[in-house]
Amino acid sequence: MYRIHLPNFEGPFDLLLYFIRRDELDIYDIPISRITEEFLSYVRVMKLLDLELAGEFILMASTLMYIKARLLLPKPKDENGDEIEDPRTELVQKLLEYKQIKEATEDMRISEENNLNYHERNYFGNDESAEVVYTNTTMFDLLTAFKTAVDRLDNAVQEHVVELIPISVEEQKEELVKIVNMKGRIKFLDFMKDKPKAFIVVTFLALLELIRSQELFITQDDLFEDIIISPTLNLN
Amino acid sequence: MELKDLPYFFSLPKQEQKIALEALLFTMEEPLDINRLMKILASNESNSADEQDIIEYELLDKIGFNRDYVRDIINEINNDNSDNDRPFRILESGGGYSLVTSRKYGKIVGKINKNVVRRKLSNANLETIAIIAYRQPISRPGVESIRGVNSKEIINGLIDKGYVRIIGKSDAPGNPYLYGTTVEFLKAFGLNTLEDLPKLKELKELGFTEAEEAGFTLRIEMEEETKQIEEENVSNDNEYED
Amino acid sequence: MELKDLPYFFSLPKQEQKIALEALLFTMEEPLDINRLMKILASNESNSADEQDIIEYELLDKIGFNRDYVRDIINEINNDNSDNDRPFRILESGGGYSLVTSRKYGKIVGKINKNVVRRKLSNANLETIAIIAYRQPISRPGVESIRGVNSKEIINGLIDKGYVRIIGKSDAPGNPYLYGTTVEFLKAFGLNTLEDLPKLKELKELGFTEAEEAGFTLRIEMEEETKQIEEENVSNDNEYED
Repeated sequence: MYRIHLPNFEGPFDLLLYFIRRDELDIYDIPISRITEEFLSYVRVMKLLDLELAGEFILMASTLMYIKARLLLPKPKDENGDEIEDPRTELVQKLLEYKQIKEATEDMRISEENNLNYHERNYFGNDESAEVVYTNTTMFDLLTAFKTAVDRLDNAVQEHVVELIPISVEEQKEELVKIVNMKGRIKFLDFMKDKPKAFIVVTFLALLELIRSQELFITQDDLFEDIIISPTLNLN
Repeated sequence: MELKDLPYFFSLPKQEQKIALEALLFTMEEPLDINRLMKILASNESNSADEQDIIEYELLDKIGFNRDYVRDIINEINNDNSDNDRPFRILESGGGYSLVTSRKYGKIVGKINKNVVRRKLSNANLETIAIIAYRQPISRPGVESIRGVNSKEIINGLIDKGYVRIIGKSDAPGNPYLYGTTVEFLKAFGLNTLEDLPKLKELKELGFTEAEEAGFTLRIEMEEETKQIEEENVSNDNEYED
Repeated sequence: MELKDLPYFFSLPKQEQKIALEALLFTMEEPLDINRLMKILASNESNSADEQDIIEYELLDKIGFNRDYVRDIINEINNDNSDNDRPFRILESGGGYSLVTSRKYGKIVGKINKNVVRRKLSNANLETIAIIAYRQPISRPGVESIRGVNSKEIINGLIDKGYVRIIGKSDAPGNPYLYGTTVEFLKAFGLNTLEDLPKLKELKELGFTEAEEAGFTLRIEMEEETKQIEEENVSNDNEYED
């Protein structure tokens, strides 16, 4: 039996920051291929362990693959002949913003700890002799109080609600195999284009499973912008 | 039989027990009667005050930790505080013990502060007024079926505060009063009319899921009930207006 | 010009001023900021704190009764209470001064009555409250774009805990609610105002230029983290200072 320790990352940014720190990477010059590889293997491990895989991780995986693909192309220029910005820029900014908050969170954890044992007085009796002004009387306070009451009412029977995606991974696996076998090969990004998020997530999950079970095969031509999905060559 | 562990409170040195008890009453949300207080003090890390059957009162009693012991401690706290001119006392009233200012300092504080008191409505108050606002006219059993707890005191308190009034009687068994909100309520919450209350649709954005449906059902039921009541109680309605 | 009457509070002997101020804060449900506190203390029987124009601050200042005097009294109260192992302290947090339990007795009370114990926020909660604190007013999509994950449940949970509230609506498509932090949040984190939040690091400073400890496997890192937490818990246990 293996004992596997997987840190519980708050989200895809958290995981990426972990890789960047661990491997001492330059956040302003992220080696996209390498980090995409790392990220995908983490996602695969989560999947293998049957951990609940949040859609956000899959979305980040496709974002990384997209950036990777764009970086492989000759740098496009705008009408003035200037190079259009690095496709990694937006990701880097998001990572920095997240890191900024994450570091602030550490300070807040300490303040929380330091103040945990200061307790207020909670019972003030019913002395209404003085003129009283209530300070928490806004429409939103009311709304929130009502929500809390009704939520609690239903709490006993309320179960964890999972958002239903209209297609299942199983269905999408069959569909993918069918399409790939029919067309011979498909381009990943083309296939995902303009599709709703849920579709992309499910398709990606299906694809990962198919790759793992070696029913499909992905290649990436360095000169090409997209990942190519093709049927596994039957060597027999 | 032996006590497995002495409850944390009773394991403290006597002097710390006194200070801790004063601090405990400071943090309480309501007066504590001697039974409830005893339950809390006798509970252990392993059994909370609500698992009372596990609490070994008899064994505690044998080693002198009983109600009289706690009452004595309370007297000692009051004597100490009096001797040292401390401003707080433990008072038994309103159904139990609570920490209040001493008479002397209560009077002094009264002279220093003659101003408008700024308070917050407690969650229980806010919740109850919200339910009445959204579901009016609603009876006390109606409010209680949503809150899940007895709400008599809270509703009466809200009537005293001027936010709630009786607007009729239900024809349900026992003919309970029906409550609604007042103009004072609208003013306090910055609303012009009840129409300005945030709509259920907005509640949805706040994360209503299953609960929302429960809310809807309730509301529909209430609306039907209301219509009936309105028809029957037009005359009643006027009796209760100020 | 002469002061007609010394305000009642300042006419008391110093020792009584201290006790009276502690008792005054005991009766307040909301933190009192220094301005409001000064107004109340400087008001006379003939003029309440809300008639501030009548209060002769300048004349009071001349005889040494100013804000610094009041701040000094508060420090003295805290020192006295600490020296005499009293369970209360005056804390400046959540927008002003309020009376709270000392850390030592707060901890003891928490052991006696587990209901008093505030639970520490999870990482996800802390991260989200940090985003809301620093970026308020911010909508849910705004929070999610920084965290990179759906944050509906977390935000609703923080509202239930009383740390976050809706403070308005955005003009963005769909008019999402805008969230901000509450006084409860400030209190829980020992902040007097939002300006007391530690400054965020400049984005420039955030690069991973310095060689951070690397080469640990996932496993080692996790185990160290656990050990650290355990050690912290142990040391906290003995930490009884205020």
